[in-house]
Amino acid sequence: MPPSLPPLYPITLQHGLLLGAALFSVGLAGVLAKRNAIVILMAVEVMLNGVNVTFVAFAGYLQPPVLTGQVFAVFVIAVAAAEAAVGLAIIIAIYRLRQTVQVDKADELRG
Amino acid sequence: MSFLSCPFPALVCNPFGLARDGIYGLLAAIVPEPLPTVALTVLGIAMLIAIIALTVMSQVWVERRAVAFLQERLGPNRVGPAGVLQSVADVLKLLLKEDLIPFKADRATFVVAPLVVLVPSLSVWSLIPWGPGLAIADVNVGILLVLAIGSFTTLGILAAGWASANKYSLLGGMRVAAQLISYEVPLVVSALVPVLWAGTASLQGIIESQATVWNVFVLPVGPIAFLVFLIAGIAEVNRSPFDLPEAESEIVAGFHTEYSGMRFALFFLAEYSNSLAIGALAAVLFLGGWQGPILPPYVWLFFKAYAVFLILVWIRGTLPRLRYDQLMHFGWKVALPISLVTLGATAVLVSAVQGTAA
Amino acid sequence: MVIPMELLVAGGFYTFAAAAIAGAISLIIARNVFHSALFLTLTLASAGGVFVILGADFLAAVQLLIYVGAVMILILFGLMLTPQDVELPNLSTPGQAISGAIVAAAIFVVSAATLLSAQWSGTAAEPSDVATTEQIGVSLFTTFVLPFEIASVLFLVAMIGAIVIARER
Amino acid sequence: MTEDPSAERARNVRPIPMLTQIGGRRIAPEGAEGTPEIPFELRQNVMIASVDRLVNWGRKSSLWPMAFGLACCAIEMMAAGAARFDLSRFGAEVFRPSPRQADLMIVAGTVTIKMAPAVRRIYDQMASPKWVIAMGSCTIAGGPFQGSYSTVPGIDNFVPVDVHVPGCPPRPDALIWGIMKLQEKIETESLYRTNDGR
Repeated sequence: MPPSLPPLYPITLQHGLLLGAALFSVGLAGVLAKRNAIVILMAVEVMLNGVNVTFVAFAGYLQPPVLTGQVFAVFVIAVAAAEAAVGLAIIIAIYRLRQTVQVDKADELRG
Repeated sequence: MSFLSCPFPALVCNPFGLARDGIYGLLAAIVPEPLPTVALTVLGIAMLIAIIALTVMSQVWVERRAVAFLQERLGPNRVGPAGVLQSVADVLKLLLKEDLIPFKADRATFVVAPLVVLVPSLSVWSLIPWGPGLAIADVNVGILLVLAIGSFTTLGILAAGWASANKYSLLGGMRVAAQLISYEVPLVVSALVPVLWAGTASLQGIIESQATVWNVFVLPVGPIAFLVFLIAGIAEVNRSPFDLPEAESEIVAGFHTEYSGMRFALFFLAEYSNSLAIGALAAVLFLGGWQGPILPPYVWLFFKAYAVFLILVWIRGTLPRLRYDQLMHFGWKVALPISLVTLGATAVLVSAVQGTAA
Repeated sequence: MVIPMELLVAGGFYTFAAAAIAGAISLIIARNVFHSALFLTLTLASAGGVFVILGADFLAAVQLLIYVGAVMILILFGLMLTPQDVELPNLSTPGQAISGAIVAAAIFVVSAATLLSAQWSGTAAEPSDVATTEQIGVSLFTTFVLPFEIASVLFLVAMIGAIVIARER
Repeated sequence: MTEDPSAERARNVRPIPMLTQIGGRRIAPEGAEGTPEIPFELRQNVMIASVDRLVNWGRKSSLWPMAFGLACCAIEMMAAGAARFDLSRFGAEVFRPSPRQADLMIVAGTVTIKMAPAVRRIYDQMASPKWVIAMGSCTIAGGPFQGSYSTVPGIDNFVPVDVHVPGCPPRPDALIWGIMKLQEKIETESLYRTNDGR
């Protein structure tokens, strides 16, 4: 049975989930297709945002209202900030070492 | 909508109330329900922008006269009585000046960047309450949203510095980024002190919690938090002595080196609007907001915001510019620990007060 | 005739959602890394707007404050510290790019099909409209106090780690 | 009818030849050569006159100078901005570090041959409308260094100067006089015809 698309309005849970999935997939495409480490980091942020949208959608539509989803989104944002800091530090260290931020140039550990 | 501390008829407390009701009645007769509300909101925003633009023009004149006074000069006094039309002349001239876009510049970013700076600095005003119930939007995370919108400015400045394809612009943009990251943290942390005190993050709630005593007089944390907020606020709006991003003795004009004419005027407008917004925010958080005797509330808020702006002008006319490492040192090693300790002390105080009350 | 409020809400949702997805796609397509970063800002800010519509106003403010105010600035900073080769193609080899797009599209189709066909029980017709700040604060310090502490320690570790890694030797 | 004092100024404006052809193709009708005669009364009555007056008022009241001091005259320029003489009375104390935002280049001091390209470059980087004041004898004609191997004999060799302020160095009040002269000159400009031919 093919899934039926939700009507345009009112906005329901499915709309939020679809947006989350779309953001996640676009971010994933970016991670897989780009070679610049900083852009990959940005695409990861987009993926995390897709996850956040999903969390928030669940928290918003759950009956009776429970805010667990939003609390988790707060944690995701916090971890994303930490990840960006460490990731950029690593990228800068790599740049100092090899004068490039292209990920396929940093392949010394490959056998 | 309650007019708690306003001793006047509602018309004086909320001068737009009557007009608002009239326009609303008119519109509601013609168009269906959400549209009149939307139209009124748009109208309110337009009026607010006009008021802010006029205020900025007055600020420029006041600043030039005040700095002249501090330096024992006269200041602009040739156009209009005491030079009050000086800003009008400036605006007229800047409007008609040639609009240069450097050949190597990134055109789209170069054009968009001033707007990215200006739009948030104007949107902040939609959240600031001018009186009881007199705000375009009263959200319950008001203070967080104001600070969040304010941080967009950094992005615009960074983009402007990068898009200009000029070494000095880029350096200015980098300085803005480093400076704002350093001072955003003390700003937010010291702004949380009144939030703890009021038990709400809504700007109206914070103002109403100061009905008996202003937060700045709540000893011992109030004055310290206010001071940290003010210093971090000056750094946030890049005004002297923290105007390193546009330090002309080092990096020409910083991020707006390549901007001429109206685009430069937009940066100018945003900077002054931000200065007044920091004043209004300081008034809301620490100086009782629109509360005050005799005069209507919006006059009080305007007075307080302008008074804080005058303090900023005074500091600008008094202190020399800081060196870059001094700025960083102060932000991370002085302002941040002080604001954190203040926040902790406030938390302890609040729980002690609540404990005795319960 | 009365325009229902849901239509305005829906209009807001679609505007923000379209902006978010357009920003994310432009992020990948853009040749210039700086443009990618600006598009990422668009995506993040639009996601903040979606949060508001889904009834998470506190989270929207946090999203703007942390992502736009801190993470984006950090990324742009990193961008400027590592001069980019404009000449080099930013995309991977065509094969890798195409296969990446196919994988992403497949994941999107599968997850969309799943979430559309699933029967969601116990969900409301519209997002709950309660003040969230206080509840989030309370649950952070009661139910989720352990994750909260772990996150704090993670922050500390990340901060020290970033300083150690990026420090000039 | 009494003569308006600005009429004399308006008549003295250097006429700019009318643009009659572009790339060899005539765009103006036969016989339309040179500046068309506009009667004085008409100049006062058509709308562009009042727009011109407003625009010129804005431009002359807000002359932001380039911070561009080359030698000892710069000290006098600084004095002009300081407490005793106070350039800010004319709205001209906003010394802009970037040429993009400046309206007025005060070339204060000896211009050497090595510096000349920089002066010209700064002038080119300024946004129109722009004006130049040559301050001091060196800038005007080489001054005491005239004829030396290294000094430019007057900057009007490579930038169009609007006002010359003589003196070695000129006192701050002389510079302020120069700025007031420039303000008078700006008053005679028009949106469709500026004094520097643009």
